[in-house]
Amino acid sequence: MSEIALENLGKTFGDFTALAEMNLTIANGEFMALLGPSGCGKSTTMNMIAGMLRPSSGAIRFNGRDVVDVPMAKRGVGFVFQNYAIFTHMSVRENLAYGLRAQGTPAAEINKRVQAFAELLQLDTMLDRRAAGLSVNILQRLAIGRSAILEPSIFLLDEPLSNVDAAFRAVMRSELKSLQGEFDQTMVYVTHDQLEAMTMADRIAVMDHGKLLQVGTPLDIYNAPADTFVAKFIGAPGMNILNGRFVENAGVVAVEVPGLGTLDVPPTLQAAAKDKKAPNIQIGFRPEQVNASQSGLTMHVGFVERIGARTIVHLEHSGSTAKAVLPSDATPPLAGSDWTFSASDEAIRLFDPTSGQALKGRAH
Amino acid sequence: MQRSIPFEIFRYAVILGIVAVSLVPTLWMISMAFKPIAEWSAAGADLTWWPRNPTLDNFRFIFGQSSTDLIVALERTAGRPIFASLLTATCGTLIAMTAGTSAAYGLSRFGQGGNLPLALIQLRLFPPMAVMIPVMIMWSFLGLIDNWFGLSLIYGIVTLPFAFWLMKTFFDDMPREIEDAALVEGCTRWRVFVRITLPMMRPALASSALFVFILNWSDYLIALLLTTRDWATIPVYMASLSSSMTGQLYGAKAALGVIAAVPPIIMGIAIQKHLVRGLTFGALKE
Amino acid sequence: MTNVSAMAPAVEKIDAPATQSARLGLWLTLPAQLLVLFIALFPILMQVYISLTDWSPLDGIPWWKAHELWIGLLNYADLMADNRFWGALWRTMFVMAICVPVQFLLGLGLAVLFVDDFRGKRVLYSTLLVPMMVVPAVAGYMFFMLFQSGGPVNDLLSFFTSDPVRIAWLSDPDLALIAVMIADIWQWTPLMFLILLAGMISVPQDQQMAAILLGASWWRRFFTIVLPRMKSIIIIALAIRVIEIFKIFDTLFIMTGGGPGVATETISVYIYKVTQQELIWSYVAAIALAILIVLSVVSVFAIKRMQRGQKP
Amino acid sequence: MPIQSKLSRRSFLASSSGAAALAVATPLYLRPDRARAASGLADGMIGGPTGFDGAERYQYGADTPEGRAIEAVRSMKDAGSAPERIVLGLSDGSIGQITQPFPAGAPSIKELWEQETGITLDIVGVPNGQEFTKVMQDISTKGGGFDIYAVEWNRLGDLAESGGIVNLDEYVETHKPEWEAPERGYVGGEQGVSLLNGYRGSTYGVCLDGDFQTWNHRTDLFGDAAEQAAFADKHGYALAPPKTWKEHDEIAAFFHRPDDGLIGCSDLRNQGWGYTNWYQRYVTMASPNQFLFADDGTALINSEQGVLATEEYVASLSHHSADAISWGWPEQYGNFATGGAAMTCAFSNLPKFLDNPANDGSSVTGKVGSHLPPGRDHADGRISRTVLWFNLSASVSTQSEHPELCYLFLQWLGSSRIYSWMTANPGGFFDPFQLANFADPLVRETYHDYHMDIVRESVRRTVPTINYPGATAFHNALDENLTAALTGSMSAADAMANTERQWKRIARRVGEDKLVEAVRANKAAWPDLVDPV
Repeated sequence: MSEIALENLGKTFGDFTALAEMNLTIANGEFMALLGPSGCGKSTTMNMIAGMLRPSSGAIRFNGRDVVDVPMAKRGVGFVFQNYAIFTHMSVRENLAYGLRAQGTPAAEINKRVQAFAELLQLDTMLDRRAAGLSVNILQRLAIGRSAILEPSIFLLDEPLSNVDAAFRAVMRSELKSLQGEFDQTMVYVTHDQLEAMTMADRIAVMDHGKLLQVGTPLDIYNAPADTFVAKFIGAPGMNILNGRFVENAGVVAVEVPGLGTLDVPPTLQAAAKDKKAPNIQIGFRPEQVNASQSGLTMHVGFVERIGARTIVHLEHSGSTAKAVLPSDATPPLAGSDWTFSASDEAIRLFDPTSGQALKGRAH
Repeated sequence: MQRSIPFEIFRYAVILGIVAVSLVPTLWMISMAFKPIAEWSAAGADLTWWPRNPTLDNFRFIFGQSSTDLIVALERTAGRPIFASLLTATCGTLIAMTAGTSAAYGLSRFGQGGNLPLALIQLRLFPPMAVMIPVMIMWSFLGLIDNWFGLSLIYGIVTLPFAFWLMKTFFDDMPREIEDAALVEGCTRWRVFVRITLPMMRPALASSALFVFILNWSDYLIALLLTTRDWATIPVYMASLSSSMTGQLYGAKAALGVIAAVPPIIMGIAIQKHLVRGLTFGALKE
Repeated sequence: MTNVSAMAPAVEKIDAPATQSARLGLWLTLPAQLLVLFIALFPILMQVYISLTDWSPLDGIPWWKAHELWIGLLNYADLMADNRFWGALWRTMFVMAICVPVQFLLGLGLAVLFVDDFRGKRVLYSTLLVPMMVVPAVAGYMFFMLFQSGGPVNDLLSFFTSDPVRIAWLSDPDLALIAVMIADIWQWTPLMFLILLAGMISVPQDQQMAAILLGASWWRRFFTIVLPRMKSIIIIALAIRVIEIFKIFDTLFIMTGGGPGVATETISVYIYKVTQQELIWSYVAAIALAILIVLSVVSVFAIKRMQRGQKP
Repeated sequence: MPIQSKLSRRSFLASSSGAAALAVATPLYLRPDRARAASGLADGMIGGPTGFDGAERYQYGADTPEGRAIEAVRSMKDAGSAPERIVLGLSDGSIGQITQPFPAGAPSIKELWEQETGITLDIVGVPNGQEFTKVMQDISTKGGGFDIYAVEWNRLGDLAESGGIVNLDEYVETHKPEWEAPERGYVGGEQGVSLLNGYRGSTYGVCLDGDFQTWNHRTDLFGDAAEQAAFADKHGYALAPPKTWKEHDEIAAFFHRPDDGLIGCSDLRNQGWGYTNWYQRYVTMASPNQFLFADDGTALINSEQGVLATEEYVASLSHHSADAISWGWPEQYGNFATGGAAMTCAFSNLPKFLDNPANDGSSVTGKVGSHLPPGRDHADGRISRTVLWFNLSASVSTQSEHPELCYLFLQWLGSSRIYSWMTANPGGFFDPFQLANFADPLVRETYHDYHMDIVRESVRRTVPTINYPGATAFHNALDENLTAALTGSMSAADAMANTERQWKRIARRVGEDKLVEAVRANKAAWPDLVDPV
């Protein structure tokens, strides 16, 4: 059981900064997802935790102890590789026993533990098969089992589902989640797939361009994105962001999107909006939270996508685009028509157009 | 990966040690090539490691200029043998690569020629010396003795196995999707092979060709038996570099050796990055 | 793991019209088939024929009339009792048994040292490959000089001794054999190194990382992950050298001519001498066929085994 | 030394670069009469070289072998039955004597032939030691690459049996080469001719060489007062070129100082060459000769004499280079040129090349002496013998379409006038062997007077090596066993016994009848000269 603390962690490769000033504490037993597009620095972070890379700056602490100088073999970290790195020239049993043998565990003990883990992971029927040619979900279980058998206090998983097709991914996600329940270690999970992160993680750290943007529970991240990147990255489709400017009418601030109309700023954000001096602002709302309305914004309906339970309406007007996701029982607007809609107060978010940062709301 | 200082020291010590030892014969050759005759001797007392009076005479000599020290006049200069080596090694490489590449493709994609792998292994395994009698008789019958094509042909045949194995490896590794896409667009298989596959295989062709070229370029035995005058290659010609005046013309031999090392080295540098990949013989395909 | 796919006919169905493809496949393999047939058919038939006679070009009759000197299997009987042939064969095997492992271990060791990056890697790597580029005949002359009793090798050895070393390498039967083996090791270790390095680089990095993370020491990793993963390429590298050393001739012949006596006479040198100097060509044919038969059996057996080994 | 200075490097270089230039020029066919008018031949001469002092010695009249040959070629030419060119296969290293003009002002032999006949002489170099191989390849594969072969003289039997070379009897009869002419011809007259050119009573070759192995020593070492004193102290007799094998071995041991870069004697060489030293020791074991085979074809080597000769031979390794067993003649010459040996036994051309002011590579110029082969004392006197070894002979290929013309070329080249002129040329290694050669001033200049007389005397003491069919196999068997004895992997007795066994097998293969006949013919050519002790 370990707590992982990253302090001002940085990594540069020559002129290229892969990671800068990463500060993150992962609690003991927590399932933390590092989420971001490729090249965001998440794998770099993970590899530094495992010890495959040496940080250029900062510290990595396991339970308060700096492990930067501890070689990776001694960190007690379990690691599941993107393609599992199963020793395909060995049998399932040899794979499971590999770490124990390396540590010089007595043979009897190894047999016992391997048997126990195999049963736990439902691998006991195939212990003596060669690992080459096993199916992906078995390989995944084997990869986890191979690390878990050493009872590492920290478990790192590097995009373990990226090689799996979509249909299977759902099955694997739940399997992984339940396995985490079994082992109950601190887990760091690297992914570029927000769905994986949202469904499995206790908390998500969203990263981009070597920077940590936001850390929070899946719901926090979804509901209160710290900036426009997170807002657009999380959700499928991501949040609609439109450029507008403040208009004040009788002490109440609203946002006018030029040519489209005006949306009211919810009361929680009124204060922040008033504090902001510059008139330009970005207004955001999730496509799921769009409703047809008499007033609000009017946009041109590009085309209408019906996908089972939902209908996605693609909207466009004078260079701005937006999407609306309607339940399938709602009547969607006709393609080619103009459609007026608004979003509820709870759905509205405001972002500073220069920094991209969200304006913080206040309870009124 | 983290490295320890002692390991680095160990690494450099071992590598530099081996490099130093492996360079001795090469350096000896280079040094010989620039030594005047008085310094050639490898006989004891006045062994010369490095030319005390470096000279280009050895190079001038093999290209037909009498030099002050080597009063021996050459009947044949090195020009023709160098040309013969270049031509026959190149044509031999072309023959091996053409036949080997197309056969490798035929087997890899269409499953034709299943007997070839074994036949070609046996061909390579068999000492050429043991078949030279019938080969000499055949070549003579066909008028191919001391003929550039005759030598190229036998080179093409004896190196065919390497061309075939290497190219088969690459074809087996090459994703089919691209070819399939072209097929769907209505290209014929032949067109696909010539227009799509081969251009994609350019690096593979280059590294295989280098390897085959080096094998042909190195040959001594076959050229010794199948040439007489016009197409004697560098190694065969080298044997004639001795004289009653001075004994073996080691300096001249070394100079020719230095020249002979140039083509493979240039080609090696040109395709250095493919060379390693090219030599895996497909053994690493998962 | 399909390295031996190189040998196994991997029949693949192609979606295009099957017959058209098959025909193209046949055409593509035709040149190679013809070349193999060309180099195999006549020589084998001719060798079978004359090996049953006592024909020598000195007899003054053309080879196709060799049946006038029919002796049946006598050449083969002679071969069984030919100490020089068996000696040459044994010597060739001995050279193989020493050179191949030495080249392998040196090549493997170097590959280990070269597998990750370090300063000067490219230069050192290129330098190590130079011996491969030296024409073997030239190497033969250079090694002849290097191994003279007053030559550079002894001069270098003299650094370590008080008296000048004056070993007559090429005039001593045992040392001459060692000298020709050193020449072969010098020339061909680079190829072994190149192939093994290619293999080692291709061992998946994540598997090695996984092993490290599982606490495996360098040695354990090397023997349980790296070497097993390289098995196929190791076999290929060894096979190439075994095949080429079996035919060893050029450098050796120039260095020693097979001498002193028969001390460095290998199969190829022996056949060369019988062919070129003694001219008993019917006997050479018998030797050639005997070798062909043995090699065929060995290679068929080896390929079968390798193919079986490949099946999961 | 005024004679030597004429043969300066400058003139040599000038003439050899001239050859290079001419080699690329198209051979000019001058009408013979006009060529003669322009060339200033001596009275009564119809051809031969011109343009230098003494050229008249090499010119020939109509009633000489050379003259008859040229006239016959011209009439063939006029009849339209002559080819455009003939192809001559020749060892690298000997070609220069035919293609390089010598002396200054002269044409080359090739030019002269082409001028006089209009037939191009195309010379194909063959690597040293590969002569027989290349010829056998051409014969057995019906390659037809050559009109004329040049191989070691003792392979004539092999080649004749193979049917690859033409029986020249008819041409000899017609064109009368006068090889046995007294004063000018072969040493030993008819017997010499039959030894060098014949096989089983017919002519198959034309000798082009005189490889009587001759002994050389270093006059600077032998003449050194300190060495003389030290030697006399040690052995009780004066230091001089050895007369017996015992003296030879003692002197060689005396001079053997490998750490100072000097070895006692350097004649012992690798397979195919070291043989000659053993041979010399062996044949002197009896008077007048210890033969290799008895008249009935029994091998005589597995005997007390054979073992003794072998033991001596092995013991002599101690005063040879440690590398001797791996050396060939190029190493031997190279070593002697750098002053690396006190004595050696080599082709008679060694002083021509190494005692040669034009050869900057040689540090023994002016320091070479020659002596007769060491001997052995018997009841009736001293027997000293050397051997004829290697010695190129030219033969006409049966694949040639113009055998008679090829023969005529050989008659022209191999007769005493042209041959003397050729052998004087330091551009190659064809050596004098005819009486006219030994007396020729130009030859004597190139080969040195001191050497020429010794060569002539050595020729009288020369035994032929094996020249019967299977010669190669016999020699190889002997060589291998001798080398085994040298390297200590076999005792001298075993080596001889082993050789005898192998020889018996070879004899069976060759055919014993054929062998007995050839052995007798060979024996007839052995000398019976006994020197006073």
